[in-house]
Amino acid sequence: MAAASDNDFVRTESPETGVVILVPTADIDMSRSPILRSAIKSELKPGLDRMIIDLGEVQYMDSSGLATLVEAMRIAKSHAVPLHLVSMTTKVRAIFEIARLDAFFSIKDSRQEALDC
Amino acid sequence: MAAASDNDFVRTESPETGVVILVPTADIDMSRSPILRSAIKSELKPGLDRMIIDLGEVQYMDSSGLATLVEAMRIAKSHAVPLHLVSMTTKVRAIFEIARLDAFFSIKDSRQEALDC
Amino acid sequence: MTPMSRSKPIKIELVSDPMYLCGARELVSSIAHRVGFGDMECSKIALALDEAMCNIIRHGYNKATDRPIWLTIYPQQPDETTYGGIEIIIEDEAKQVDPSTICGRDLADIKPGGLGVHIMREVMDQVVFEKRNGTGMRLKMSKSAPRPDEAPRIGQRSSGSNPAQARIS
Amino acid sequence: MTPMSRSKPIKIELVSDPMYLCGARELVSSIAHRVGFGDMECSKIALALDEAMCNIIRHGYNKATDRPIWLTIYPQQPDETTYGGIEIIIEDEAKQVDPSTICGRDLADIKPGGLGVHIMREVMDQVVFEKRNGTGMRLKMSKSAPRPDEAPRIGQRSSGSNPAQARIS
Ligand SMILES: Nc1ncnc2c1ncn2[C@@H]1O[C@H](COP(=O)(O)OP(=O)(O)O)[C@@H](O)[C@H]1O
Ligand SMILES: Nc1ncnc2c1ncn2[C@@H]1O[C@H](COP(=O)(O)OP(=O)(O)O)[C@@H](O)[C@H]1O
Repeated sequence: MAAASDNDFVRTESPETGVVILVPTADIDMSRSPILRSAIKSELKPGLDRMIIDLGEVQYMDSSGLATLVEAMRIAKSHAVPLHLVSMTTKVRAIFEIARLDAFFSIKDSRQEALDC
Repeated sequence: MAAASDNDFVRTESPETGVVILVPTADIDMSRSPILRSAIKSELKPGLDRMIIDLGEVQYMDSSGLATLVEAMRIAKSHAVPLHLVSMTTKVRAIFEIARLDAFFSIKDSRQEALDC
Repeated sequence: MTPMSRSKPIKIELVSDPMYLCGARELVSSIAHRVGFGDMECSKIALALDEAMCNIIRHGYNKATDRPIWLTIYPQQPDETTYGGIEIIIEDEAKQVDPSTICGRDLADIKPGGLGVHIMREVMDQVVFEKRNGTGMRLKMSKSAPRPDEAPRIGQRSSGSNPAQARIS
Repeated sequence: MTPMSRSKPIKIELVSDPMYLCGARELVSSIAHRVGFGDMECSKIALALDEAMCNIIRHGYNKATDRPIWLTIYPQQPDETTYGGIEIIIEDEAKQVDPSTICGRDLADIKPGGLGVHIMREVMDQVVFEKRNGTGMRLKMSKSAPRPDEAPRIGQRSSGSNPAQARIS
């Protein structure tokens, strides 16, 4: 029930060269968005083949999280790096729908689907 | 982040005849202990081979939860039904230790260990 | 929501630090759960509260983390004559702004930010900003819970978007 | 804990309904986290609060769910001269009892119940019950956070039970 410690809030994985998967491990709100933002900024570089943000462990996100992801999408586009959001829980998907952002992002059901596309 | 609905708070499984596994799916506090208590009372009957309470999804328990489990252990003993607690998270185990109840119960690491013993 | 059928309010005085958002969300979410909202709705109500508090911290207090915020939550248990529901009042001592200037951006123009007020209005039935007497702002938000075990309210019958509401007991 | 280095308190007025336990736990847990306690300690502090509230509901108010409980939480940020820490004050309007009668059972005599007060005393550094002026009880609980990055306090050096405390910077 206690929040995951902020230090290990975002896990970084690289299943193959050129692919980075970021895994936020708790609620993304105004107190944690800056941590996600800096993880994205340090990993999302020109030349990366693909970035995947795995939201499977996130039960809650507010508009600061959405803003962080919108910004990530813009950086990804400017660097021509495909960015996919995967494994969204139903509650988090509902927030994307309220904000009419579900069409703006590439949202995939699973990591595999994002790796294959 | 919202609490799991109270209706499905305790899942009941029976992997083989004579074995009942109860799986509480959220924090066990004064507001939910009565639900666990009635699930135990309706399943823990003489003639059962084994009851397992799987605490793997429980991140938090207070003394009302401990009291419910102490009562369950007494009923199990009176019916000569082996009762095992399995898959405790570290936080829940700490609560058993504070209450000096870790030796009173049969605590196993996994369901399999409880089925084999 | 008639004042008569309100339960006692829960009052919280906290400071404008984002570290308290989670605790505030959990509290309002457990209250919403109890008055009859489903998990998804509870999560959305917590979101509306979170957005309101974030706006106070960011716009009202310019990110100072030690200024007061007061929450008052009125749970309304369902009874024979009313749906259950929840009313949330959020007050601050921050700068006063004309309520009509508090509005979100055009959703079609996608950019970071500008979503909070939209989210609040989308999630809650009622969202009213006003200046407090003297200093600070007050925000009232309320939402009625559906009663899936009863006939739907007139006008919702044909929407068909909620199968639970279409069931007639 | 010196009053000078206390941050502003968080105050909550709620009612004696077990549905609020979870929100209260989350709130105190996020505050404890922020002032320097680790995840396990935060969970134990939340447990102490939960046990205190349960006792008020059960013994003080005889399970009535609509009576007031006031929580005041003082977070104490660590600084050069002090450890961080937390102080929690819980007040009610319930029946007054002699504080010396509030104690747990012998832990060797295992039976359901009788654990709450033990848990509070085991988890917190200080647990003090007192009668309020007029009506109701007041419980003060406090706990200092360890500072793993500094020399341990005199007298804890040789305990060896906490490896973090044994490290000397
Ligand atoms: N509590 C508040 N105090 C003052 N201004 C506010 C407040 N809440 C919202 N606003 C104004 O309304 C605008 C829209 O808010 P919002 O939709 O949450 O988007 P954002 O906060 O990302 O700008 C803000 O930019 C701000 O000008
Ligand atoms: N808030 C309270 N008001 C009155 N009596 C209390 C209160 N808290 C505890 N007590 C007394 O102290 C005893 C021990 O409490 P506790 O250790 O929590 O065990 P339990 O609540 O299971 O009896 C209680 O049985 C009760 O007599």
